[in-house]
Amino acid sequence: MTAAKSLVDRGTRVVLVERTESLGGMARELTCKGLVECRNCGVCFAIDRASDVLKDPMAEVMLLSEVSSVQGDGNGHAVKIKVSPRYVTDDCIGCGKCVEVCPVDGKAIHPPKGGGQPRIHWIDKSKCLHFKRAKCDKCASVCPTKAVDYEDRARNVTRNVGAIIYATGIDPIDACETSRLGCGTYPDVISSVDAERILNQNGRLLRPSDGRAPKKIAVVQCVGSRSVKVGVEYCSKFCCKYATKISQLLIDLDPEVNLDFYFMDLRTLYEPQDEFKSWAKGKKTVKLIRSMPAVVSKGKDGKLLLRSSGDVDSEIAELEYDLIVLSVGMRPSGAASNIAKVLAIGQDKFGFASTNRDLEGKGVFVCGAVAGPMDIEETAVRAIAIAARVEDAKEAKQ
Amino acid sequence: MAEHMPRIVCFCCEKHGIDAAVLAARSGKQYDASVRIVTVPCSGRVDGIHLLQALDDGADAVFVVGCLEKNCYYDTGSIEGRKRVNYVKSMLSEAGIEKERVEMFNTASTNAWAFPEAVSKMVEVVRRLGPIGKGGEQQ
Amino acid sequence: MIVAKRKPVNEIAEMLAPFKKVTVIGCRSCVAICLAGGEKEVKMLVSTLKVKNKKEGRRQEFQGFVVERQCEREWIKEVEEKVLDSEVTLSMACSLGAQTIGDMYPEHLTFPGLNTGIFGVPEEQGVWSEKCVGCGNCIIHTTGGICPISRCAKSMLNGPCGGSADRKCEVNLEVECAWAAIYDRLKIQNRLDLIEKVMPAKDWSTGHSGGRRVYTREDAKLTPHQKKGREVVQ
Amino acid sequence: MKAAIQVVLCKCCTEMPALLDMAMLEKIASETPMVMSVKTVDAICDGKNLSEIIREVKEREIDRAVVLACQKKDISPALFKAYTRAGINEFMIELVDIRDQVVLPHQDDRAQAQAKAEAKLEAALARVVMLAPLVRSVEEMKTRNVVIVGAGFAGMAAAQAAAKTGAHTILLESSGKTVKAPGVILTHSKVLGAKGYGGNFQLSIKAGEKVEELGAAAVVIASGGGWTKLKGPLAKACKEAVPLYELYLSIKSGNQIKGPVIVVDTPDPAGKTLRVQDYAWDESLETVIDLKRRSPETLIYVVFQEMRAFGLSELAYKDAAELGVKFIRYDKAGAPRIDPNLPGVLTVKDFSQGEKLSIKFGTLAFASIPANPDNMTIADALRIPMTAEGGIRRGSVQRGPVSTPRPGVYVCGSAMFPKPREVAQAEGQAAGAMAGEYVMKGSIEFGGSVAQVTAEKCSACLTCVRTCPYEAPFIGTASKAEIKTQLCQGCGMCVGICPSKAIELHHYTDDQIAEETRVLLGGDL
Amino acid sequence: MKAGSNLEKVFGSGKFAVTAEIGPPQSANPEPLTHHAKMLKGYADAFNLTDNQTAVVRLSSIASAVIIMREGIEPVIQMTCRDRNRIALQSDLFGAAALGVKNVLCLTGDHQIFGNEKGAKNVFDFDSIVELQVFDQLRTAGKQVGGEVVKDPPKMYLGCAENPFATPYEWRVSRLAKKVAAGADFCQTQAIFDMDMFEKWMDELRARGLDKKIHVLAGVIPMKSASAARYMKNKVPGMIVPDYIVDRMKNAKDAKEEGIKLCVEQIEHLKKVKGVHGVHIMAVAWEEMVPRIVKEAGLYPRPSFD
Repeated sequence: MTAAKSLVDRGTRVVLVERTESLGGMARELTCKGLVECRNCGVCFAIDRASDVLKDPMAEVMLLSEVSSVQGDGNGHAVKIKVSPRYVTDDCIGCGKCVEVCPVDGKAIHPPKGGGQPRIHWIDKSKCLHFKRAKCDKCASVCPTKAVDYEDRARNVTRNVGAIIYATGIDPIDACETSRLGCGTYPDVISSVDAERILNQNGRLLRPSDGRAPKKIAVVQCVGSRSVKVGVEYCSKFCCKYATKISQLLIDLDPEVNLDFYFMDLRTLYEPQDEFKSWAKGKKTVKLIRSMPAVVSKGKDGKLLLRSSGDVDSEIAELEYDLIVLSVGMRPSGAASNIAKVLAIGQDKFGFASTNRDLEGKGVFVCGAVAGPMDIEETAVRAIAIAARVEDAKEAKQ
Repeated sequence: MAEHMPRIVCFCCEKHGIDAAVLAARSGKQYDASVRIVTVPCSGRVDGIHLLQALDDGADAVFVVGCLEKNCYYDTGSIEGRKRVNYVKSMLSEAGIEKERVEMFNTASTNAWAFPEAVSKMVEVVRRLGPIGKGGEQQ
Repeated sequence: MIVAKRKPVNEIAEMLAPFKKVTVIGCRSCVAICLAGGEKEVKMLVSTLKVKNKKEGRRQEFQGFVVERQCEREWIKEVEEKVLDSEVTLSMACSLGAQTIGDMYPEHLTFPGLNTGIFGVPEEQGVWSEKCVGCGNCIIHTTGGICPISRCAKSMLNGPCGGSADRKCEVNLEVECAWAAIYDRLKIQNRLDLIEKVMPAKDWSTGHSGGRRVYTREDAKLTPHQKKGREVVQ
Repeated sequence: MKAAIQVVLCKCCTEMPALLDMAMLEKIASETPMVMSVKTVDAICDGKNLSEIIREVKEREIDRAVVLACQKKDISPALFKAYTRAGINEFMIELVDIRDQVVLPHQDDRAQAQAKAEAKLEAALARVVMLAPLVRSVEEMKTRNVVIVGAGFAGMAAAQAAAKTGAHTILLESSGKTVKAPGVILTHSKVLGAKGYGGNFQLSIKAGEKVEELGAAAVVIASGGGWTKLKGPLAKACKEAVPLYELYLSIKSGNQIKGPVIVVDTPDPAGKTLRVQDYAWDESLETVIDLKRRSPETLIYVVFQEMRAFGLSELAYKDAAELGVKFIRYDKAGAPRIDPNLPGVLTVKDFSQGEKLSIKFGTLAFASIPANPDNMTIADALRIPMTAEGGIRRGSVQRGPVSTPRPGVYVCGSAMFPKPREVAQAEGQAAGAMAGEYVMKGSIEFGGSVAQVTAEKCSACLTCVRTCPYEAPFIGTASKAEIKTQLCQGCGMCVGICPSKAIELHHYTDDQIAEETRVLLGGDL
Repeated sequence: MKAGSNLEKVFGSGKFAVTAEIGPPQSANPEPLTHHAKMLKGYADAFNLTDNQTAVVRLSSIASAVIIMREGIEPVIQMTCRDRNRIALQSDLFGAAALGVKNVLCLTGDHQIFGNEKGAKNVFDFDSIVELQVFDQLRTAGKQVGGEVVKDPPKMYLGCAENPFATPYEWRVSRLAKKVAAGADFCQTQAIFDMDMFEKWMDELRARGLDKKIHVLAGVIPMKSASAARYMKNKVPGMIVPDYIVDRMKNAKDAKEEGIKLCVEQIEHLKKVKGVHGVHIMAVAWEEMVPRIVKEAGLYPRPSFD
C-alpha cells in the first residue's frame, strides 16, 4: 500500500489487488494505542495510506480479488485477476443497519474489517439467504441508500504491468493452535489481536463472557512466537511493542485496572527498553513479571487462575484474573501461494518470502512483513525503499 | 421547564481531528446533533478567546479536538492546544464557572470511537450542568 | 522588564461588581511581553467576565483595548474619550499604568487588574525570575555580575548563610542559592579573592528606604518656557 | 462589503436528499443577501454538472462559493481547478462537509439534522463573505543538491537512492574513511550551521580545515550512533574496553581476540550517568557467533538486562547458546561492576540464578550505541528537535516515517535510534528516495493560508519565535516580528499564542472563526 | 484595670495627669538617666522614654525604663515601627512586660533621614495604628498577629501620639478615632502653642464623644530662646508656633524665664479645656525645669495610690 502510494506519487500507474474486502491488511485489526499522547504504533499511518491510495486516480484498487495467473516475459507481466462480487455498491454509507437485520447467525453481510478502507459493507454469498431458496432481502430493504445489489457479478480482468510487488503480509498465529493457556476453552482468554479488534471498535475492552469491565488483566507475551512447538522459532518483533502500548492504553482508559505483564525479554522495538519499565514503575497498578505462564484454569466466580513460576526464585505462583490477553506472534501469509511459485519467489523454512537481484531485475519484488517480521513503521520504510527500486527497474528497462 | 437542548461547539483540527470525525460517521456511529464543528487548521491555532467567546455567544460547552500529542501534523500543535484549553479552564474556575464546560480531546484519524465519545462526554456535562446562568438571559 | 500577573478573575469581578460600564485597558509593553496584560489577555478577561455575568444574571457593559505604553500620558490621552466613557477603568498594566491613568483623571475610578511583581528576566518561555530590586546602588561588579540583594532571600552581602545546603536556598529548595551562583561565577572569572573581602554596610538611602525616588535629567527636562499648554501648570 | 456568492448543493451521496429538506436549504441560501446563484447538482465531481456551475459563475460574475458536499479529500480536484479557471480564487471556496458532519452521524434525528445543516449553511455563508483571495507563490530551488550527513550504512544507501532520482548528492563524512557512493564525497567534514528552508538551504560546512557555504535543496541526516564515544563507570574502570563495532571489525580482519571475551550491554549498567539509546543485539550475536566459530576455545560471556534479539536474530540467540556462549542476565540492582583494584575482573549478579559471579576477561566490549554527540550540532544547525536520548527526533508519522518535522529534512538509521544494519539501509533508501523526489520537484510552493504580522501591534516579545516549530517567525530589521513565508506551514500556533494579537492566519482569522462560531450558535447572519 | 500602671490609676481617679519626657543618652552610660530620675521623681505620674527619637541612635528605651524603675519612678516606653518588624515588636513587648513596664506608647517613628544613620534600611512592617491593634489583641486575647495564641499575655497600658496641627486637618480627628478603635487608652499630643486651633480640634473630638474613650494628654514644650521658637515654627514639620509667641520670646529680657512662664500659662489654659485629662511636658534637654513647671502650674504634689 505504502509502496503503491509512493509509486503513484511519482506518477506511476498502480494496480492494487487485495484478497479481502478492504485495504489495510493486518493494520485494520489494530487499534490506535494513544489516548492523549501518540504511542507510535503507526496504525493511523497505514490506514491513511489506504484511503490515500483509494482516492488516487492513478491507482486502480481491486478488492475481493485474487491473481489467478501471471504470464511474464523479460519486460512485463500479464496478470489475470479474478474480482469477486461484493453485492454492495459504493453508495453504502456504512451505517450498519443491514448487519442488524441480517437473520443469518454469524451474519452474511459484513462491515469492512476494523479500520479497513473503504468503509463499504460486503455480502458473503456462501452464507447469504438471498442466494438460497429464502430469497431474503432484509438488508436491501433497510438500506437507506439502496446500496445492496444482488445482481453484482464476478469479473475477470487482465492487466499488463511492468513490475509486481508481492506484499501479501502476515497472519496472526491462532493462539488456540497451541491450545495452551486455556485459549478456546475459556471465553475470557483472548488473543492480542482480539483485544486490538475490540478496542478498535468501541474503545473499551470488556470480558467476552459477561461484558463486564475487567478489573485485573494479565498480558502474556510470546504466545506462539519463540516456540519450536508452533514452528515459530523466530521473534515476531512487534508483539512486545504493541502489547506494551496496549497495556498502556488499557491503563489510560481505566487507571483502576490492575495489569500484570508476563514476558521473557522486553523487546520494545527500536525504543529505549527502559521507557516501558519506568512507566510501569510509575503505576501502582502495573506489575512486570519475567516469567512464561504455564497453565490457565478456572477460578471461582468467573475468574481465571494463571499459574506461573515467579521471576526471581522460581517458585510457583497462581494468580486470579478477570481477563487474560495472549500476545500472539505472526506468520507470513500466502508466501506458499502458487502465484509465489509462478513468480519464482523463494521462501525460507518459516515461509518468509525472499527475492534476489535478477528476480527484481525481472520486475518481481517482495515487500512488507511477508519478507520477514516487522512492524508497520518498518514495513512502510521498506515499502518506500522498494518503490524506489521498482522505479529504477522501470527506468532500467526504458 | 422543557429539557434544555444543549449547544456545543467543537473546534476540530483539519488533520486527525476531522478524519476521526469522518471515520466515525462512515462507520455508522451516531452522536448528539447539538455539537457544531468549527474547523481550524490545527488545535494549536485555537485561542482561548475563541473558547470564551463561544461560551459568551451561547454555547453551553466547548471542546477542542486535535491530533494525538507527539503525532500532531504540525509536530507540537496539539500540545499547544491543550495548554490553551487548560488556561481557559483555570480562568473559568477562578470566575466560579464550571471548568468542565471546556475540554481538550486528542485522537488519531483511525479512531472511530474517539469523536463520538468526546461528544457524549460533553453532552453529559451539559445535561448535568445545564445552560450557563439559568434564567440569566431573560433579565 | 516589569513582570506582573493577572489578579484572579473573581477578585476583579468583585471590584467591578458595582459598576455598569467598564473599560479594560491593556498595555503593549512589559505586561504584554510577560503575557499578563496584552490585547489577548484583555480579550480573554473581558470574555470571561461576560460569561460570569451571564451565569450570575448580571448586566455589565465592557469595552477592552490596549495602548502602547500605559505609563505615559501621551498614550493615554489618545484614548481619553473611551476612558471617560465608563464608570470605572480596569488597568491591565503594571500599577504604573493604573496610576498614570489615575493621575490624569483623578475624578475617574481606575482599578488594578494586575498584581505588579518583579523586575524579571524571561528565563525561558513562560518563566520569569527576579534579578533586581532597584536598590539604586548596584554592586554586581563585586559579585560576579549576580545580584545578591534580589536573589538572596536575606539580601546578604558577605556570602551564603549557614542554611545553604547543596547549592539551594534554605527558604526555597527549588531555588539556587545566589551565593553559590556567585561563587561559581567568580571562580570562572578567577576573582575568588573577592570572597575574602568584607562588604561594609550597604547604604539603603538610595533605595526605597530613602523615601520615594525621583530621577531627573536636567538636560532633558523642559524649562517652563519650553512647556506647552497644560504642561506648564503641572 | 461586496460579494457575489454561489451556493452549490451536491446530492451525489443519495443519503443527503433522503434525510434533509434540500428545498429548505436552497431557500435559506437564495434568501441570503449577496447570494447570486443556488444550484443543486447530482454530483459536483461530474464533468457536466461542473460546466453548468461554471456557466453560472461566469454569467452572474460570481466571486466566491459555498459548496455543501462531503470531505475535501473526496471531492475531485476538477471542481477546484474549474473554479480557479473561472477566476475564483481557491481560498474563496467554502466547503461544508454536510455528509460527514450532519447527514451520516444524525441519521435517526431528521429534525436536528436539518437544524444543524441550516446552521452549517448559514455559518458558511457568514464566513464566505469574510474570505479573501490568497496566492500561493512558487520558488525555484537553486540547486538539486541532496546533502547527506554521515556515510554509514544508512548514509550510503540514502546517497544511492537519492542519486537514482536524479538528484545531485553530496555526502558529508566526519571520519576520513574511504566511502564508495555516487556524487560528491567530503570526508573530515560536518555541518556547522544552516540558513534558509527546505528547497533552498544554505549550509555552512567544515570540509577538512576550511569552512565553506553549500547550497542544499534537501538534507538527509544519517549521522548514525556515537560508536566511539563511550562513557560510564565500566568504560572508566577498563580503559581497554571497546565498542562492539570495533570488536566486530577486528574479528572480521582476522585479529587475535584475547579471551575470555565479555560483551556487556552498556558501560553504565546502573543507568545513572549515560543516556544510552539502546543495545545492538543483532550485531552482538552475529559477532559472538562469528568469534566462537573462529576460535571455539575462547570463553564468551554476554551480560545483559534484556536480550532484544528481534525477528530472526532470535535464532542467532539460540545458535550462540548452543555454541556455548554464556548468557548472563542482570537487573539494575545486581548490575555488573569492575573493582579498580582488580581490573580484568567483572562481577555481576546473575538475575535468574541469583548468584554473584566474578568473571576474568581479556576483552571487554559494549553493545550499546550512545547517541551521536554530533547530533547536537546538526539539530542546532537545522533547528530540529531531538529525543531525550540525544537522537534526532522523527516528525509526526503522518509526514512519513523518515521525515523530521522540517520539510526537506529527512532522517534515517541510528541517528534516530539504533537500528540493525539492514533496517538502517532500508531507512536510508527511503530517506534518500524521498529527499530525491522532493528535490526533483525543482521548486517549492508556499504562501496561501499563512501567518502575517501586523507590525504596529507587535511587541517583539519573541513568543511566536519561540513557539513556532518551523522557525518561521523572526524579529526583522524593524525590530518587529516577521514571518518567513517559505517556512510557514499555516498551523497558526503563533497566532493563538501572540499576547498582542499581532499575528493573523490568513483564511482562519480571528474574525472569521468568531463569526462562524457565532452564526453556528444561532446568531443571525 | 488594664495594666494597673500608675498613669492608669491617675486617669481612673479623674485627677489631672502629668507626664514628662526623658531622652536616653547617646551612649552606653546610664548615669544621665539615674540623674534625671532622681531629679524628677514625684513630679510626674509617668515618664516617657523616647525610642531613638528623630532616628538618632540612643540607649534603648526598654533598657532605660528598667534603669529609671530602679529609682522607683514609672516609665512609658515608646516603641517605633521604624527599626523593628512584627517579630521584634511583639518579642520586645513581652520583654518589657516581663521587666515590669506597664505603659507603652505606640509610634510609627521618624524617618531615618532626619537622624544620624541616614543609610539605614527602614522596616515599617507596621504603622502605629497596626501596632496598637496588634498590641491590643495581644493583651486582651493573647493573640499574635500571625495567629499564635500565647499563654501569659503582656498586660500593657496603650498610648498613642497625635498631632492636631498636621495636614490634612480634617483627617486628624478621624486618625485619633482610628487609634481609639485600635485600642489606645491615652494619647499624647504634639506640643501645643496655638490654643485656638487645639481647642477646635478638641471640640470636634468631644463632638464625636472621643473624650469619653481616650485620655488626652496635651503636649507642652518649655522654650529656652526665641531661636528655639523660630526653629520649631519653621523647621519642625507639623508644628505651629504663632508669631505672637515668637515675638514674646524675642522681646523678653530673660528668654528662659519667659519660656517657663509661657509653658505654665499654657498648662493653666489647657487644664480648663474640656476633655483634656493631663499634660505631657517635653522639656527636651531641659529636664531640670520640669519640677518648677509642675509646681508653678499647681500640679504638685502628684497623687499616689498605695
